Amino acid sequence: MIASWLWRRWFGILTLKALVALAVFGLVVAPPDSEQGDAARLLYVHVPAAWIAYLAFFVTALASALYLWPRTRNDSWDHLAGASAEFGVLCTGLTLFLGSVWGKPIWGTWWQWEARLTTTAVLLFLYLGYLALRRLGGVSSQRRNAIAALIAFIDVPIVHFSVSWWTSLHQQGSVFNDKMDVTINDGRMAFTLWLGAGAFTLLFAWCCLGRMRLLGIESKNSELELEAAIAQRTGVPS
Amino acid sequence: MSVVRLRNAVCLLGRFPALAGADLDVRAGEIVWLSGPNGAGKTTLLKLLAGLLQLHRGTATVLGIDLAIDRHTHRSSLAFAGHDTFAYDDLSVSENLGFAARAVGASQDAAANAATHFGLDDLAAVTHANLSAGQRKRLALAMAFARDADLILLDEPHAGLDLSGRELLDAELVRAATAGRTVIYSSHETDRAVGLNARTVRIVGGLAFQDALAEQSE
Amino acid sequence: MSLASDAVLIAKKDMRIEMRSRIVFAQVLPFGGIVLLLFAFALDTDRGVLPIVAPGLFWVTVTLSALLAVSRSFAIEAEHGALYALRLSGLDGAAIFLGKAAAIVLQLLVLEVVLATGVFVLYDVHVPGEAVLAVASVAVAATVAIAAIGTVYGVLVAGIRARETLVPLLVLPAVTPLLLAASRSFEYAIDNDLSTSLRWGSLVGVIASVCVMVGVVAFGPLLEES
Amino acid sequence: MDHNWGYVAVGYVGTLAVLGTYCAVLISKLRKAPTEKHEQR
Repeated sequence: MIASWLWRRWFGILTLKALVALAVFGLVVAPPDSEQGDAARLLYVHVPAAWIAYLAFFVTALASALYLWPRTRNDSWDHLAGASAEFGVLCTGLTLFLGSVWGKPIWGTWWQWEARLTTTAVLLFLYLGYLALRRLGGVSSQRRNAIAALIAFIDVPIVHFSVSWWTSLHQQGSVFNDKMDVTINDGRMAFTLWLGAGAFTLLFAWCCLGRMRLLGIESKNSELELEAAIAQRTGVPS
Repeated sequence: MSVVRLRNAVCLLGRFPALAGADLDVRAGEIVWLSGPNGAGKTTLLKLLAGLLQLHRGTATVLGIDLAIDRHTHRSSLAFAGHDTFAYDDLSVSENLGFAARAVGASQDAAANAATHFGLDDLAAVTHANLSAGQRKRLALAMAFARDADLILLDEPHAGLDLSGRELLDAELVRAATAGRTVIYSSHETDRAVGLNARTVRIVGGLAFQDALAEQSE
Repeated sequence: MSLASDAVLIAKKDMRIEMRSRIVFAQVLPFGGIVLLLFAFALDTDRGVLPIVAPGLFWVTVTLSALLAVSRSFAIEAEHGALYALRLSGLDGAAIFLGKAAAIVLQLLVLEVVLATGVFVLYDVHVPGEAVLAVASVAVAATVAIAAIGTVYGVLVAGIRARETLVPLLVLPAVTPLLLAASRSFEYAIDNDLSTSLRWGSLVGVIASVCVMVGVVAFGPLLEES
Repeated sequence: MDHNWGYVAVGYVGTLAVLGTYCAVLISKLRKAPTEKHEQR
C-alpha cells in the first residue's frame, strides 16, 4: 500500500516546485495588503501551517481509531498516526512562531491572548505529550498510544471552546487591534493562499509517507531481529 | 480434557523472545512442575497462560479459550501467584485477603479458610509491610487460593517458604488436584516435585520440553 | 457484583490505605500549603494583586497537588504488582476507574477545604454568602474532572518507565480548559456576578461529564496495556 | 511599510529552516535505512 520510491521522488519534486512557487507568489507576485502592507505576506505560510496542524491531528485521531477497530487493525495505521502527529507538532510550533512574528508589527506585541493562538499553544503541549508517550514504546504500546491520541483529540474542541469563550469575554477594551484577518480582495492574494494550502498539504503527505516508510522499515527490521533472536535462543537448548 | 494447549507460542518481553516457540499440553487435574534455569521463560509462560501477556505468534488455548482472541474470559476461573505478592503494604493480612476475595467474587469464608490453611491466623492484624518475606509468600498464596479456580498458576511458590510453609503449600496443591483442579507451578526445588507426583516440564531457552513418559501416554 | 459496589470496594480500599499511610494528608496537603505561600512571595506582598488572582492560584495549586495524589494512587498499585491482581480479578475496568477516581476526589476535596481556608486568610478573599453554594458545587465538579483525567493518564503510564515525569506533561495540557473555566467561575462568584459564574460552572460540569465518560470507556483497555 | 519586510523575512526563512531540517533528516534516514537489502534477501 505504500507507494513506490519512484512515485515518491516524482511526488517530492512536485512538492518542492509548489513550495518554491509559494515563496515566489507570497513574496513577489501577491500585492501588499491595503492595511497591513507587506506584513500580510506572512499569511501565506501562517494559515497553511495552522491548517496542516489541525489536519495532521485529525489524521492522527482517524488513524488511531482505525488501528483500534479490530477489522482495520494494521501497524501502518499506528505508523501513520505517529508520522502525522510529528508533522502536526512541527506545524503547530511553526504556526505559533509565525503568529508571533506577524503579531509584532501588527499588534505591537509578540504574543496576544487571542483564542486561536492560545488554543494552538495548548495543542502544542497536548501533542508533545503524545509524542513523548510514543517515544517510550513498550510491549503493547500501539493500542495504548492510539487511545491516548483519541483522548487528546477529544480535548481539542473543549480547549478551543473554553479558550475562545475566555478571550471573547476579556478582549473588549483591548488596546490592540485584535483582528489578524486580512481582507482578501485581490485574486492574486486568494490564489497565493490556496497555493500555500496546497503546497503545505503536499509537503504533509510527502513527509507522512516518508516517515511511515521509515517506521515500516524499522518494524520490519525488528521482525527480522526477532527471527534471529528466536533462532539464537532455541538453537542451543542444553 | 485439555486445559492448556500451546503450539509454537512466541511471547515477547520488549523485543526479547522470552518464549520462543513453546509447545505444551496440560490435562485437567494434573500437577505440572516447570523446571529450568533462570531466564528460561518460566515466568513468561505462566503470565501468558494467565492472559497477562500478549501472544506474539503461535496458538494458545487455555480452559477452552483462544488467548489470541480473548485474554479475559478465562481469568475468572484461574488463580495466579507470582513473584510479587499483589498485596498492599498498608493493609493487614486479613484486609488484603478480604479485598482480594471480594475483588474476585469469592466469599469471605473462602478467604478465612485460605488464611487458616497457610497458617496466617495469628498474623491477621499485621500489615503487609511488617511481614517477613516468608509470611508475605504465605499471604500471596492464600490470596490466590481464596479463589475457586479451575487452573492454578504459581510462580516459584516454594521460594522463601520455611519447611512448614512448604508442607502447607504441598498439601493445598494435592487437595486442589484431587478436587479436579489443574496446577502449574515453577520451582527450583527438585525434591518437592517427587512428593507431589508432579509431571515435569523442562523450560530451556524459551522452549518447553515435556516429560517423555507423558508424551508416550498421549 | 454490580458496577457501583465494585467501585465502592476499590474506593474503600484506597481510602483505607490513605487513612493508614496518610501520604496525601501528611505530604501533599503541606505541599499545597507551601505553594500558596510561594505564590504570595512571587507576587510580592502587593495585597492588591492577590485577591484578584486568587481563584487561578487556587486551582493551579489544586492541580499540582492532584498530580501528586494521582501518582500516589498508582504507586500503591505498582508497589507489589497489585495491578496484575486487578487485571486478573475480572473486575470491570469502569468500576476500577470510578473507585480510584472517587478516592482521589475525596482526598482532593479535603485538601481543597484546607487550601480554601488558606486562600481566605493569606490572600484576603471574600466570597459573598449567596455564592458559597455555587462555588462549592463548581469545586466538586472541577475536582471530579481533575481526578478523572488524572486517573486515566495514571493508568496510561502505569506500565512505563519514567512515568513520574510523563504524567505532568500529559495531564497539565489536558486540564487547561478545566482550569480556565473553574478559575473564571470562582472569579465571577467572588465579584458577586452569579449568573456568569454559573455559566462557567456549567462548562466545568460539561467537562467533568466528558472526562468521566472517557475514563469509563478507556480505563479498562488501558489497564490491559499497563 | 519597509520595516515589515524584516518580519516577513524572519518568518519565511524560519519556516524554510524548520521544514528544511525536518525533510533533510527524513531523507538522510531513508537513504541510510537498509530497505532494499532486506527486501532482496
